[in-house]
Amino acid sequence: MGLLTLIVVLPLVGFVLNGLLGNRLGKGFVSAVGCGMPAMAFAVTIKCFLDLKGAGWAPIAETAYVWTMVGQDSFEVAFWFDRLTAVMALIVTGVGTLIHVYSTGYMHEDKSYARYFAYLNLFLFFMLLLVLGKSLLVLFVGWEGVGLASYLLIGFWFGDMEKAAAGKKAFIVNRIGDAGFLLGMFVIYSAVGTLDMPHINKAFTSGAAPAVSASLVGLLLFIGATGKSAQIPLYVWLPDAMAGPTPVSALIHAATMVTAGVYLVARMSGIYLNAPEASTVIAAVGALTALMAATIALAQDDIKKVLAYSTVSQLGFMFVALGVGAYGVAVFHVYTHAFFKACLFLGAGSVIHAMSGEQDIKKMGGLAKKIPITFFTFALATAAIAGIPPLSGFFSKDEILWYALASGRGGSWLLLGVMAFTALLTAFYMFRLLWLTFFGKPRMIKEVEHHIHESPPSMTGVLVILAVLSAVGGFLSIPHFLEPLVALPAVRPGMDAFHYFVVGGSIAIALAGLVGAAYFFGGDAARAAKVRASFAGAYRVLNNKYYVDELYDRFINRPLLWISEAVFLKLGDRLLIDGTLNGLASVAQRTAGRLSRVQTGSLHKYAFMVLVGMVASLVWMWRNG
Amino acid sequence: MIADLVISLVFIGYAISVLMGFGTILTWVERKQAAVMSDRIGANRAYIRIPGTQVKLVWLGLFHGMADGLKMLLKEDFKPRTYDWYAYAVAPWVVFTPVLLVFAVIPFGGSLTPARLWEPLSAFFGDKTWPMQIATLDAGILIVFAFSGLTIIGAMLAGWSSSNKFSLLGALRAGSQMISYELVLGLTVLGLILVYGTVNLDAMVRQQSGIVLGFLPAWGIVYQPFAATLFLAAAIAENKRIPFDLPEAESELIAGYFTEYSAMKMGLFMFAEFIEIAIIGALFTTLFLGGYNLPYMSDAGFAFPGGAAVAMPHGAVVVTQLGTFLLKVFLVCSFQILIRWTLPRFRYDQVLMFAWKFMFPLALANLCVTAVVVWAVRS
Amino acid sequence: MDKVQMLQVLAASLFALGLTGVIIRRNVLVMLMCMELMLNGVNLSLATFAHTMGSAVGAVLVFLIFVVAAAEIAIAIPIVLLLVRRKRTLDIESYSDLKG
Amino acid sequence: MSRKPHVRKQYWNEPEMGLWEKAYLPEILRGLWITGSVFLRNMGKWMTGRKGALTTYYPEETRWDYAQANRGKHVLTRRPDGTPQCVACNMCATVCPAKVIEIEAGFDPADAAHPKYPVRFEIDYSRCVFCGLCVEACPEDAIRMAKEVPNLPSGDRWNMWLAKEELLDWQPQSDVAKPYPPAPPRVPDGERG
Amino acid sequence: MTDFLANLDTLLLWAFAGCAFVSAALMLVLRQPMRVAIALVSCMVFLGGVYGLLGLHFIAAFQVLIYVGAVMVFMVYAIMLLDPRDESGGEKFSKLLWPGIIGLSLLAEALAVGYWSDLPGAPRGAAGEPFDMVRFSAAFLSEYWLHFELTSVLLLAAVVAALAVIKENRRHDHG
Repeated sequence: MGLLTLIVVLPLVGFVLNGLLGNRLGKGFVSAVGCGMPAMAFAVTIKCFLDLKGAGWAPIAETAYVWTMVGQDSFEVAFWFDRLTAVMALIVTGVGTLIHVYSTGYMHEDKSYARYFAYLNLFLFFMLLLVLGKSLLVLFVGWEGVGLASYLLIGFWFGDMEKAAAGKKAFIVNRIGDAGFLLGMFVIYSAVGTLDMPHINKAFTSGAAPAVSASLVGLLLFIGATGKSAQIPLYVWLPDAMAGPTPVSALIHAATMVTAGVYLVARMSGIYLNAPEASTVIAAVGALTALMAATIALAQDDIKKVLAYSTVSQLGFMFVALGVGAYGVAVFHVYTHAFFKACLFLGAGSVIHAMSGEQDIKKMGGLAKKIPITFFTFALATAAIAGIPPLSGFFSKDEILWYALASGRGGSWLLLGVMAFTALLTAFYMFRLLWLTFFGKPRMIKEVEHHIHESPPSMTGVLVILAVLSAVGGFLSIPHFLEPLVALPAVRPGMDAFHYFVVGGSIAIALAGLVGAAYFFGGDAARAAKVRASFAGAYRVLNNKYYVDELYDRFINRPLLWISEAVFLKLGDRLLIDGTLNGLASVAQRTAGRLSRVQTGSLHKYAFMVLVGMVASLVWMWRNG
Repeated sequence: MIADLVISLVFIGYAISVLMGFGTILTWVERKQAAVMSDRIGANRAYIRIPGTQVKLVWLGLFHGMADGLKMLLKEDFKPRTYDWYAYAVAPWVVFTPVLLVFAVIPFGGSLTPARLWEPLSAFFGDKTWPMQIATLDAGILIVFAFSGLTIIGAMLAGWSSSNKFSLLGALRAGSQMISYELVLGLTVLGLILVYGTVNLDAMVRQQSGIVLGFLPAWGIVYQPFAATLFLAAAIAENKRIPFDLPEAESELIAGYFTEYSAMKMGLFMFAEFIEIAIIGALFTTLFLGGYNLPYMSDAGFAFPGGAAVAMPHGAVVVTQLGTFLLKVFLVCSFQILIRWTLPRFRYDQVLMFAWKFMFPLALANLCVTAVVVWAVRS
Repeated sequence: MDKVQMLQVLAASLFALGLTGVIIRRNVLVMLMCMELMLNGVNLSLATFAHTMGSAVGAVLVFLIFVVAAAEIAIAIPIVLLLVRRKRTLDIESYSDLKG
Repeated sequence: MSRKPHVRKQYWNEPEMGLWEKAYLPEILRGLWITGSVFLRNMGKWMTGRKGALTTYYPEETRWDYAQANRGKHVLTRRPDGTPQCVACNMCATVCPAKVIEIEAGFDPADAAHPKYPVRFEIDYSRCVFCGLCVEACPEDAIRMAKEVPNLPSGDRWNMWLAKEELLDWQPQSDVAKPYPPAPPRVPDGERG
Repeated sequence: MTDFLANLDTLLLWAFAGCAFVSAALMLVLRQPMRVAIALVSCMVFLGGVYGLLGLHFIAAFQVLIYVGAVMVFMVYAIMLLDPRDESGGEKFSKLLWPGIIGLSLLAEALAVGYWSDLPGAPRGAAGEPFDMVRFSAAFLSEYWLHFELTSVLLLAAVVAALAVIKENRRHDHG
């Protein structure tokens, strides 16, 4: 068994052990296995990374076993480890391990402790399968698997109907995207004849595959990506997914799984390089999503909802980067985002922990002194996401803004404008969150206030690590590291001059957001209330998320229901099919009434008929055969 | 052709005498060992008087087995007034015969070249070499299971045809117990088959002749210690001995499915049980204890790890192998008797629970782990 | 008549005997056993062909039939037990409830 | 037909098995170790020519730890002239709860003091309960019980009838309680065998 | 002597075949179900012998293992539980005794006609080489795995069905 297989199998072992034996062997065992397996996987990943480096960055391929042969094509469970995979695998295992450790503190009182860790390990297994898979097929298995794990974990407290429904919603919305993904796979398989991703990329870049299919394939795969990475129009599941335990939100719905779409597009960059139309669509969808989610986030009061919409918005940023061909930059943002968003979510978890389960930021305030570690880490991560230099978010966001303007593959001033505005909004709502949560007067009930306490070291330690990473992570230039694999797009002529303008602009934007939030929400947030009062209509729209769920309900669900009720059921089923069948059945019944005399109910006679029939057919066969 | 026949007959004769000998001696060993274990003396009175003299050969009571046999032969054969005398009469044989047949596939020695034993024999036998096994079948271990399946039918027929409630209960118990444990037995052996990659018993034994890790004999028990334990337990349950003797539990069912049997018919049941002890010993030896192999010994003689070697003539090798096999079988039998006199009996529901909820999953787990390990090692 | 032909004839006659048994016996269990006999006849035929042709196809089919037979009996016997529970008889003639 | 759910009775001293016991094997091995070590120890004794059992080879070997008060055999006392002291009064036979004593009386006109004497005096040891009532009942002190073990196992139950001849082996020298008849004249130590 | 030995296999084959036939025929005439079961068991064991003589040892083993060790044990179990000895008063044969026998003879005739017209005899020319366990297993698991899987689905269905039947049973017990 090779090292790559080992990486994948370790969390699976954890899943099996925890799932089968966890409840019997106690929390110590569960924690040890649950955290040990990801940690070992992380260690092995580092070893693989060093091997990769030692081998002069030549990709490592490994076939675990041949799944099946269909005709000449063999479908293998094979793994592929190159620079892109290395980055993703390190994020997944590293952040994953940290979040596992955090969970030991966060979930300590839960009665389904073992089940939780089993699911978490299962998720990690599928995520690694997704990231390490060499062929689209393996990737797809991982893709579906993380969907399953996400469903299980969102609905982890399935006793609560709302949470169970959120799990279902995530699952079903993802299926829509998966349908696109599957179609894309079919098209690829029929066009290229293989599902091996290196092969596919080569086929598309060398032009061996028909060029017309590139955009189609790109779009179909992108539909899958919108589902998993929560882009318009399929982003609606992600905010609801916050029903799961907070570490899950951090791991799955911020750091790893939702970036799978980004990874997919980056991995299939060979296709998108030849599909300018698809790339344009991606950029447009990304920008729209980013803007829309950011505006919604302005008006949310649930701490996790704000973070969820911020995630959607950041994913939009990544897709803009993908759309303008800056794949390395998108992965860079995935990487920095993993740190600061995980830190934010875990910090939020710590806050919720401290607040005995309260999630409404209107009922918080003044927490900075009571939970200082959480506050500092949260503030650091907020600064990072807002893009304050020299924190990691600054670098990646700045790169995205730069390529949104300057990329030779679709950069424009319009795109830059939208993204810059979104960045401003990002800084604003993040600092709003920070202010409402940690500053000002305490607005919570007395008992809750009395109980506020700092989280155990297993949680704060993780927070500190993540905060440090989100502070310094930006100095590692992922785009240049990935340059040999996915080249950065050429810069439009005459744009070099604007580079420092963009850098300066993005710093200014971040600071503006900070200052604005401080201005509006400082003290008792009276100014904000005034603004809200004067824009009540807009606020309601934003607070209700543009009524997207309702729109979906009105324009998709109800018509569908009506069609299935009126057309398919009443007309098709009852009248046509049933009518025909009933007619036939009555004919048959009348005939059968006569034939049923043959049915004597005596098994002997039936057997005798068989005998007679056999003799007859044998005789006929001998005579005529 | 004729040489083959002669060799076969010799082997068959050897096998039957070994089995019968074990059957007879084990009846004595069982009592004697139980006595020694519990600080008693045990059977020691049966003797043979040399005719015409007063010299009595007691030999530690070794003749008790013979005395038992004689007693059973001479006793009156009571028959219940049953509704199916045919099933009643046939049942003991259905139990007894398959037990003997199982030995056909067990290799009890390496290979035999009569010409090398004694020069003049080559005139008749030529240079041919025979493996010391009655039937060299490629389905070896399957045959064993097939025949042990037959005995279930015998036990059930016996219990049913006795027209006795105790017998019927015993038969029902025997049926379900033996089927359950046969499954476990099969599963444990499957792991071994994975390790050896064959079902041929002779090939299995040959694979166990080497050395692993430099000093350990490459016996099955080294590779599959867990399966060995399960196998032994399941085999004892198959044989319906304590602690699994529910089908014939004296305190509940008198003698279970053979309550209504007397004289030699009953003796056949008992004899079958004792021979099956030997068969289990032989199987366990073959599968897990390296069969006729002594560590460091090959067809040429001994070769120790240090480099020292002792050459041996063919005859000595053959005798050593035969002796080794018999000794191992005897030790395993003795171990079974040790178990029988140590452990208390299960309750009936516990027996089946034990099979299905404890041993079956364990055997399955063992199989899975073995499969994974074998796959990992081979690939 | 060489041995292959003989075995084919035996297979056919086992099948025929089984079928006849199903027709003429009244006891449900005996009928079931006769069905097993029919399966055995088929098995013998397949195995003989496998032996003659030296191919594994026949043997594979025999194996599948083994499994099917085991499955069949595993369902049939509980059904018979249920039937007997209802009507307290094994006579198949009592179970002609499906008369049309 | 409704069946009551079977509820197993819970006892106050319900045994509780830990993980160790539930794993079966270790406990079984422990049991086997105990019995096996006893077996090996005893076997070792047998092999080295010692005795590896607590029981005795009964007829050939008797236990050494019979009680001092053990009385396992009847003896008939004799007069100084050697004739049995018994006068065949049948009192012992009458009192015997197991009815094991059979006496056939004879008449001897020559002995005026003791005209009755036992022609046959037999005890069936296969039934004797060694209660000692015969000794109590005897008016003549003719029957006593000796410190012996009735070492009489045999393949034939008639061998367990002891007749007068075998019972008359009373050795007055060894009977410290009642040295009767009077001790014979002292002989110097050296001449006693 | 050598001649005899060379033909020993064939002789045994004929003997086993004959015994199997006789056992099968006995199944039709024996009254007691348990004896029918014994006859069937002996028929199966003889068929096992036939397979063994044909060199198909593992089929022989499985014939005995599955048919006798599983199917017939189950059957004997059922006979034991159902206690059919109480219906000794019932008729042994159904009303279709004579039609059945006539049908049998017709079938036999049809088979005989077909057999003597064009049944292939022993392998002529390219005799199939005997295949062993390894070859069989390889074929089984590589070429016929789909059938194998389908059969296991069938087995699963059987298990479920048996469970359902038993559940039915229980429900009636309680009701």
